[in-house]
Amino acid sequence: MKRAHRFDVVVIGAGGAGLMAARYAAQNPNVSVAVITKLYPTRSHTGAAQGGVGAALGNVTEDRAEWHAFDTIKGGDYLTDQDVAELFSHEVIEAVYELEHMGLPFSRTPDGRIAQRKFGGHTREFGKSAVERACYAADRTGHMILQTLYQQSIKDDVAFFNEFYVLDLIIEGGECRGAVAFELATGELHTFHAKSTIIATGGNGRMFKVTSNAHALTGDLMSIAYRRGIPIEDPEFYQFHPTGLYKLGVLLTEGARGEGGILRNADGERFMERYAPSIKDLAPRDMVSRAMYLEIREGRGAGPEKDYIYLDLTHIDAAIIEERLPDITEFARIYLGVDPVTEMVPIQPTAHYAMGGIPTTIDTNVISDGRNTIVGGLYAAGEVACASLHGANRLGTNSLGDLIVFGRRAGIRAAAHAAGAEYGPLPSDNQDASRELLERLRAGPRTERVAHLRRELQDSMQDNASVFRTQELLEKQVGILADIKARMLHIGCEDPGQQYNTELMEAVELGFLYDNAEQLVFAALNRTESRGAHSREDHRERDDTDWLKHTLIYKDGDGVRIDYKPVTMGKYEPKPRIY
Amino acid sequence: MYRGREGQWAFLLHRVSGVAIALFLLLHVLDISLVMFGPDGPFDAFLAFYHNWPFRIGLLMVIAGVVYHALNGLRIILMDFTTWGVRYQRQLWYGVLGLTTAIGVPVLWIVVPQIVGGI
Amino acid sequence: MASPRPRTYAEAREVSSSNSELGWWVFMRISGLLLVFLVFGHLWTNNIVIDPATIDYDYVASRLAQPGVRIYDTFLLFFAMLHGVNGLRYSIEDYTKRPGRRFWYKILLYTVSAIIFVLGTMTLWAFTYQEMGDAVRAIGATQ
Amino acid sequence: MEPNEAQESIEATEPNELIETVDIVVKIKRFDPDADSRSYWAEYTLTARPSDRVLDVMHHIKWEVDGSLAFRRSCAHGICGSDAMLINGVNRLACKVLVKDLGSKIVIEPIRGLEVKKDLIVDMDSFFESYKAVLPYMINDEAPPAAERLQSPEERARFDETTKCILCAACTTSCPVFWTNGSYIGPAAIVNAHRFIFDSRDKGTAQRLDVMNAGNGLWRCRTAYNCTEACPRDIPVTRAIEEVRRAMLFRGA
Ligand SMILES: Cc1cc2nc3c(=O)[nH]c(=O)nc-3n(C[C@H](O)[C@H](O)[C@H](O)COP(=O)(O)OP(=O)(O)OC[C@H]3O[C@@H](n4cnc5c(N)ncnc54)[C@H](O)[C@@H]3O)c2cc1C
Ligand code: HEM
Ligand code: SF4
Ligand code: F3S
Ligand code: FES
Repeated sequence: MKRAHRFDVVVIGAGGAGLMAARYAAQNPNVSVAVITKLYPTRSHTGAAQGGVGAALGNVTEDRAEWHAFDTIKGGDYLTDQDVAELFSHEVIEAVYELEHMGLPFSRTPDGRIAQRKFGGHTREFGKSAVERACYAADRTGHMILQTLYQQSIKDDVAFFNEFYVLDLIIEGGECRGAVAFELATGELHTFHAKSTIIATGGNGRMFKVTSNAHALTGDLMSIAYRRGIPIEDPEFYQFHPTGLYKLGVLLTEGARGEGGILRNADGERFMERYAPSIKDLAPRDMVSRAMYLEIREGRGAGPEKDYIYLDLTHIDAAIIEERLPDITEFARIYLGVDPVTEMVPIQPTAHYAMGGIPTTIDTNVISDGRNTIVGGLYAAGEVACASLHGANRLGTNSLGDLIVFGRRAGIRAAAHAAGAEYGPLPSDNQDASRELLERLRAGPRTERVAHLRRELQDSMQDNASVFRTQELLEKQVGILADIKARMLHIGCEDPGQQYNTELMEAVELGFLYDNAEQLVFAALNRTESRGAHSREDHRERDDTDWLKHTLIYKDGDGVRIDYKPVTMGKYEPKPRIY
Repeated sequence: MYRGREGQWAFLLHRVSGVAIALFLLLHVLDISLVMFGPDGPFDAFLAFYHNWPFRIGLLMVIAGVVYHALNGLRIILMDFTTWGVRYQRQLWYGVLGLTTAIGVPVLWIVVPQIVGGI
Repeated sequence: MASPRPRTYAEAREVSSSNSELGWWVFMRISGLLLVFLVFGHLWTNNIVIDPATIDYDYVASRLAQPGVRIYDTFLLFFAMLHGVNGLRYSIEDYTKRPGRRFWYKILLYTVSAIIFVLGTMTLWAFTYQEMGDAVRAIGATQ
Repeated sequence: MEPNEAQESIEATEPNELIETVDIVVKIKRFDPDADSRSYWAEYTLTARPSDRVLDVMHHIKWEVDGSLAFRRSCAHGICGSDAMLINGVNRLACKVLVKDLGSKIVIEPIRGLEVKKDLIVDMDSFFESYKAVLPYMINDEAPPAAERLQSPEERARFDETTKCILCAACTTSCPVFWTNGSYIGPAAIVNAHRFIFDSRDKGTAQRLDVMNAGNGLWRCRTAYNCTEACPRDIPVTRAIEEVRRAMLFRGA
């Protein structure tokens, strides 16, 4: 296979965002499109999403895009850019219909329309009551989105480079000219020369010990962009979902509490009554996760290590559990040997979603500073990107919406840009950094093991930088990170082979994960307030006068540099977030 | 060996029995056609060959195979054309095995002494 | 390390020439149903009703002299041959990996079965066994 | 074993069995294309928890014993379809089967019928080629309405089960016909054709049936049911195959 490729548009990542981008780029007849992905497209983690995609179709009860925008902004604790939320809430409706036209098998209402259901934080008339907004395909909406989009890409005959790991972006003179990737099958480096490059590589949840994220979600491109001088926006806002299976992190949908599930501590107490007297177990994700953490910290956790909470469904009719929560019932039975019908399920908050990421404009152009300077030919969409739709806390169902709205925008913009642009000259040393990186890791002394360092990173991030943060904990974590960084110089590979050297890839991924952890910890240390998912015990209040702004964190030599940019405000003034 | 369940073994037995019967059929037509050479032709000599021990046992297995193949063939047809055929394919297979024995034993009761006895 | 057999469905489509599989599939089922009666009838008369050990030329010749038996056996021969040979073809296609070898196995199978089928049909219809017996005896007498 | 080593060897833990560990022997069929001309069996003795997934056990080997062991995985909870393997004689997802369900001896081989690239990694391209052959996408050239195309819940239910497929290949590589005849289109492709053939919004049935009617199409299936038993998503695969066959028999009638 030749190792130099040229495509007008190169998409990195084949999850919901990447495939959507590829599809809409391919609609432009004047451009060639390729997708590079480190997994086979259908292995992407979009397939794990269960709940649904929020769009104000109003198929069940009246609903309006404005209400959706408001919920998103309030859910994001007012850190959401309001123009983005407005645009999003309108375009997501169109995007959902387009998915339906592509064949997505949504569940249906009795009159044949797309079925919709309630979901946390989605309301009518600016918070009056819950509204059916989540469009769903049984309990596998993400799976169906991923499948449908992959199917479309087969129809459109999109070129795929499967099991190619992007290791570097080629950025010259403020412009992106493509990417360098490692072919897993052969161990060779490939250069992709492009006019437009779209980053859609998903999340970075694997920096935590307990996560709902796949092993592949190591924040690769957040790290690569960062190493290439692009800042990361709002990395301190990381969402923990309250109900992950104990130690595994496998997600149990919010629907479990929606059906009446109750959280209990070791004493069997329904502790949420103390934290959120009115809505109790159905409080927003960040609040519930915090309450669970407090219970555990105060010694009321269950189990031999006193480190989990129970999700109690036993009072619910067995038939309802089997019928409406089949997946999570199966997960609990298979993985913990616990039958939710008769036993309480051990759960823990699980690292779930990065609100922050590579900063982009509303048109998905990647920006390189606080003045919105655009990096030519570079776009980002999906969980990896931060247009700041989710602000400080994402609402359930808004991520899938994000993928399809901004994936589509990225595809259209990138193709339009490519159609009117020339290929910028390719620096001759474009593979050097990647080759050096791989050679260093291959030949390393192996006095440290990748798996051990990764585990230390994950454990310490979970302990010091997850649901609760204090200056002390974060500073401690800074020290731990420095230690890990130094020891990373001693890792190496046992496997000398070229073909399918997955060990080498894990070593590369560890470096990426490290960068993501560094971004999060330093940004969190700086932000001396509590907002959305970022909760500082030493600064419990939201502080709109000083902190109503986005973090931008840059790599600066061996350290970091932190900058801020304003939040785009609009119709809605910040108010206390009370549910 | 892949640890398949009933369906896999049903398929394997069906195929083996089918091939065995088919090969026997070819041979059988051949031997009967020797009749064309008349009473003093090779026919009777060929029949003598049938009386070989290995062949007799083989013949018994072919007969058992025919019974199984026929019944399982009916099972396959049921599965192809009815939804419950698929749903109860396992039970049907046990039925096939049961019936094969139920038919096979009396048949062998009659046939074995004949085949074995005609030495 | 190119494998000589088509590994993917797309490759296989290119080398496959016929679309008659549906027909054969249906035929296997219909013939199978008919064969239940034909085969069991045959076994009944030749193995249960009479002791196969007593079978000899005269028995066979006398049976073949009856037109009913001839017609019955013709059906049996026809369906069993087609059903069985097609079944053998399935096995050849599943177990021989090289397309070339597969082709020749099938040619061999078809040739042998065609010859045997012709022999079988001749046995049933080409002679009356009375005549044949007479003719043979006549030859013997002249010697 | 030191206590904190035991801690490291696990990710999954059943609370009731927290302290409990078992000694297991894991036999893995390995092959390194850079070094070996043929595959060989490697044996590992280790301690695991009854509630460990086989994937955890494999990670333990890769991370603590031999870094060169190669296999695919991503989601770790049975949703991405990366890690279908032949485990103790049956195709399963390594992330969806626990040590306690297998006993103290675990034998792991690559799935059959696809070319082995390295250890448990097989060539998936040819599998996806068969999938693509059935035109697995909505075919409907009529201009769509402004909102959604309507479909009743009953029409939607007609193809619900086959939408669950995660393309893990456990079915196709468990099929005795596929093992010996790699050009058989295989159950996974048929399942995905079913998903569209029975979708009331799709108009491509004729094309799709033509594809599957060809020499190595769905008439090759001998109803061995291994596919149905192997499917980690509990899709009634054989039933779907039979339904497509009937659609083909009675089409246009
Ligand atoms: C268990 C779970 C349930 C969820 N449920 C919901 C829900 O109900 N509603 C909702 O709205 N959201 C939900 N989410 C969130 C949402 O699913 C994700 O945020 C979203 O799917 C991310 O999609 P993506 O396209 O950005 O990335 P992904 O789908 O993760 O895809 C990433 C792609 O990038 C590729 N890639 C990564 N790194 C590289 C590299 N270095 N080189 C090449 N390719 C690379 C991968 O191969 C992959 O194809 C859920 C998330 C999880 C984990
Ligand atoms: C007695 C009644 C019979 C019935 C009901 C019957 C039925 C069937 C059926 C339905 C099949 C198709 C199997 C499938 O597609 O999965 C089949 C296959 C086959 N039959 Fe028969 N059959 C009978 C007799 C015979 C006879 C007499 C022969 C031999 C001459 C024979 C040889 C075969 C062979 C070789 C196959 C192919 C097996 C395979 O490929 O798996 N059958 N039979
Ligand atoms: S049908 Fe089942 S076994 Fe086959 S590929 Fe799909 S999910 Fe896997
Ligand atoms: S195992 Fe194979 S033979 Fe048919 S029923 Fe399944 S495809
Ligand atoms: S790792 Fe995703 S299915 Fe097993």
